[in-house]
Amino acid sequence: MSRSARIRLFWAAAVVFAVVYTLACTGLPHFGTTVHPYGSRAVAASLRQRTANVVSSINFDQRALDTLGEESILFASVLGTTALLRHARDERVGRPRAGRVLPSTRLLGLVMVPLTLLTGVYIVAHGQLSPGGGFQGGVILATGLHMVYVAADYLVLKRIRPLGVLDVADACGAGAFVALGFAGLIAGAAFLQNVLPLGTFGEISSGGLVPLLNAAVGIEVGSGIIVLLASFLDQAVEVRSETDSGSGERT
Amino acid sequence: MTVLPFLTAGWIFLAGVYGMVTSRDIVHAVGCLAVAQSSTYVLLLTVGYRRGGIAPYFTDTPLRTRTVDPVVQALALTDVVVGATVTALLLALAIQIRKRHGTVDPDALTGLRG
Amino acid sequence: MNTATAQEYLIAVALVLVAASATAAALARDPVRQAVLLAVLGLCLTVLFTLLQAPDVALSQLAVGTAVTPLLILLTVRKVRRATASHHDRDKRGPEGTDES
Amino acid sequence: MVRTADLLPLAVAVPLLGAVVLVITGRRLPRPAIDALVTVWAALEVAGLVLLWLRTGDGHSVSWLGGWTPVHGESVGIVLVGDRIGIGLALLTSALVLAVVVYSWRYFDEPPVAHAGTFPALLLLFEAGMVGFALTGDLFDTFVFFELMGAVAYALTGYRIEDPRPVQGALVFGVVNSLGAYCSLLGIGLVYARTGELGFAQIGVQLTRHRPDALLSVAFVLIVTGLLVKAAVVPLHFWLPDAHSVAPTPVCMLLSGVMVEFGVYGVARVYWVVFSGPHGIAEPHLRATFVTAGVLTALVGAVMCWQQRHLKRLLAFSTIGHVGLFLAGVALLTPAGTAGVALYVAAHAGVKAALFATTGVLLDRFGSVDEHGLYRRGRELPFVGALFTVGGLALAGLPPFGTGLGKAVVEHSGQERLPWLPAVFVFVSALTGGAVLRAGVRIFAGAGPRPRERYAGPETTGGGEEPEIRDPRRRIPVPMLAVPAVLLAPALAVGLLPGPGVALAHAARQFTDRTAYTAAAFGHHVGPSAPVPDVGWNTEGVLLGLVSTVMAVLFAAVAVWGPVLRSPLVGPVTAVCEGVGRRVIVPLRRLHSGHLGDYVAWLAVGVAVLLVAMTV
Repeated sequence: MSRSARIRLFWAAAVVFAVVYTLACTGLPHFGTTVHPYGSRAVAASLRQRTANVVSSINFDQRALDTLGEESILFASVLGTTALLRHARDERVGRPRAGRVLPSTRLLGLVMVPLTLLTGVYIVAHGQLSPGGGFQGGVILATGLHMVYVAADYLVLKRIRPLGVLDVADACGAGAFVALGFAGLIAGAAFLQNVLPLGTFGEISSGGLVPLLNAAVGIEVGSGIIVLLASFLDQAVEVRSETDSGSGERT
Repeated sequence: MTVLPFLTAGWIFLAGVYGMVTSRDIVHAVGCLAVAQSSTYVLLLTVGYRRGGIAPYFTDTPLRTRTVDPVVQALALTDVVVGATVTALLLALAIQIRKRHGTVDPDALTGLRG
Repeated sequence: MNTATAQEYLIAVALVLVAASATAAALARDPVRQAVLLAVLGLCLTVLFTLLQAPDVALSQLAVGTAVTPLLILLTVRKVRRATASHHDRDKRGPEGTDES
Repeated sequence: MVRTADLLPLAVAVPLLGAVVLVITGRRLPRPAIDALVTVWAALEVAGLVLLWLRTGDGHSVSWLGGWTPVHGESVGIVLVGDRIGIGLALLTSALVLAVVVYSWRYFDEPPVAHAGTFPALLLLFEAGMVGFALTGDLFDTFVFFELMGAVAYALTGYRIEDPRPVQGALVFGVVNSLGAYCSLLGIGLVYARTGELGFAQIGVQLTRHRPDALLSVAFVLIVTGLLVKAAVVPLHFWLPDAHSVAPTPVCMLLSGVMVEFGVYGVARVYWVVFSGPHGIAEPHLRATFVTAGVLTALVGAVMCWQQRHLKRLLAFSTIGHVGLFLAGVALLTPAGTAGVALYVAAHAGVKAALFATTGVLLDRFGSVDEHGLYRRGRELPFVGALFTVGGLALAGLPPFGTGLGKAVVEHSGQERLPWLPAVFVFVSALTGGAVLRAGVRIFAGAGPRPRERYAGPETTGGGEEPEIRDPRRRIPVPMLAVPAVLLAPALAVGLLPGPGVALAHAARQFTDRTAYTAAAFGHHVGPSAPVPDVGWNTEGVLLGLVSTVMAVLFAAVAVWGPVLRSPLVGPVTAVCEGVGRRVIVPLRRLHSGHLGDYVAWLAVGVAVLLVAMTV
């Protein structure tokens, strides 16, 4: 199909979609409606479970299976991406050169890296109380580590990034989620049931299973995203096919 | 204002699809997929908005305060994660396509036809 | 004008910003420009989600939409763009060459 | 002793845990140990699902995750609901995964994968996604498992990164499927806005309180879009041949055998439980639209299948043809139609997987899946040839194979309302079976003259493939021959033994009973309302099965020996064929351009057409 035919086809479809979708939207409850039956029930359930962050309560307690699926997608994607970006038979690995970094950047990095890592841990640990949780904290942890790349260089990043361990940590995080799900079955309740003591409302230990699942997700996401970024960095900086003649320095 | 948020979601979706239809670079097409996906966040969260509601956290708010719908937020959170990981997977494939085909232009990828 | 109405006006502004940045990101032809615009879209979405009282999602969007996804795209582009000069000989022994026969 | 309800989440959790274990131990264990581990794990999953199937019987198994059992008919949790169709599909999936695991014992021996556990771990994650999709009773959870099986499938499809075509097919697959999934999510958002619920049963109850309007239809269309993309319904089907023809053979067995069928299952489940109630989607409207879509898909799939010389692409198009038949059968909206499709799907999974498995042997042996290039070369593999031929006959619906029985039941159920439907079924199964037989006769018997290259348009040949196993001198591993043989046996058993038919007839009645599902989700029990459909061989079914088989043989014979035939009839017939080819088939083949933008545009068109068809 020619480019213009394709675009004409799209416009025809888009016009139909726009008209019918607009028609449908007029049938929706108004923006800002006060009727949210499921939402109201979820808030009540969250308070019963002594979890101050209702979103965490939904993600890790009420609809924990969604999160289990989501973490499995993350696990599968990390696994798939590392498999897809593995070194093929006809590729060789170049050695990246150490780059020069301004002293001020280095200093900023030295301050920022531990700060970001601490923030990440804090956000994971307080997921049941305040905005944030395993996923957000995990991403911040992973991004914080990569500030080393900015502050120092790729070789330093490689040294402080034990990929073999992180691979396993990623799997362990995913496994821990499933294993914590089994806790309910072992206690004679349902899969993923929040059977641990719920603690005091508003405390860091409140919410029963929620902080533990949060930690599992934090470990999985943190190590998973590092592994993910590592495969991309590896491709962008190091791997060359036999015919490529590019150099591996930083730009 | 009553339907504007929902229509915005539809607009973003169509914009993303348009970008994919006209794309000349598969990396760009994957980026457009991410645009199309952001329409789902917008729809979910605007659907769950409650006039005058606050964020669903009770750390230091009275327990009877009216909140917005937390369920859609949990769904959107899942959606964000799914979107990011799928994007990573597709970008990995794009890298391999460039390596094996020497191009990322969909017009030049003619290995599978008929 | 009470606070709820003011809030809704702010949301409307954020929605327009999101729609505009999404359109720009979809229309940007160059992947590097697109990565930057995706980061902008991520920021606009973060603002919108904060206004919609969804700080959890806003935080995720900030981490993923403005940092991780654009970074991945940039790394991919860097890999894809490299050594454009040397790929012509690869093309010739690619599968397309054998398939057309 | 495990409670029956707990078997439902276990069916999802067990493969997930298996994937984790494989990733953790994969670096240290030798290859045979990994193969043994994954086989045991897959067998464990089959055992669990068999137990669930037996214990559930004709009722429903219900498990509210996290113990959020409804109080006063309301819950905040996710429910897993197992009925015969859902559990049966999960069981079929797990059995096929076990077969695939055994088949790939020696697969990917050579590529220097640092991590031998990755491929089997991905297989188990794929299994978890499909089983979860089959059992979930929650709309958003459906999306999550849909994405899980999608994400794993993209990675598995592009697994052979040394070969250029898999990575391209995987990307197209990933982009189109993800876009479809986001359509579904938009639809879920609309439904949530209207009803404020996410469970199938809860939404269904809430929707009866609203008048049917544009919103209902649009939400329905958007939700099913993702599922129809997965089911490869025309014009959302373009990704399928590109992905299924290039994926590693064991993955193809799963993709064509069960994953595509999950799309049809999803559409049927969502319709029956969520949208079929009073004030729901109008039955005649839905029937007309989806039977048309199914028939169109079936015809396009069959015609394109016949045109292929790339064997895996041929099989992929035959999957499209059959999925079209499945969709048409389900869209009859009768218990009998559903029962027939269930039988058909079960048998088709075995047959199609066996055909892909034998094609894998050819790829292993000769590094090619090109019908023309392999001409006469398969004569040294008579056993493989026999399996391939039996597979082709079964695909054509030869009694007493289960494919024939399923086809007969659907034809019988549909012909009252749509008298022309059996003709479509016979034509599609004959053409797809005929294409397989044609290839089989040429490759394994060396019959007819050497095929000539007559077609000048765009084509994927299938020569020069990267062999998936890199030592062509060694003997064919026993599992690669045993698995296809074993896979054909249940396809025969489904048709021959009365047991599966009776079970699936009950299953279909239960599946199409919205009240029973809703009641079961809330912990009540309602007796069945409709009579059990009659599924069994009758004279008419046997005759139609024989007709399609004979037609398949004729098609194959004409294609193979036609060119050397000397008869006054040949000239005009060839002229007619070429005329049709120029006007219809060449343009149709050109549409399958492998171009991502084209496919996305077609997706938009498909959605637009469905929107118009369902709202006007």
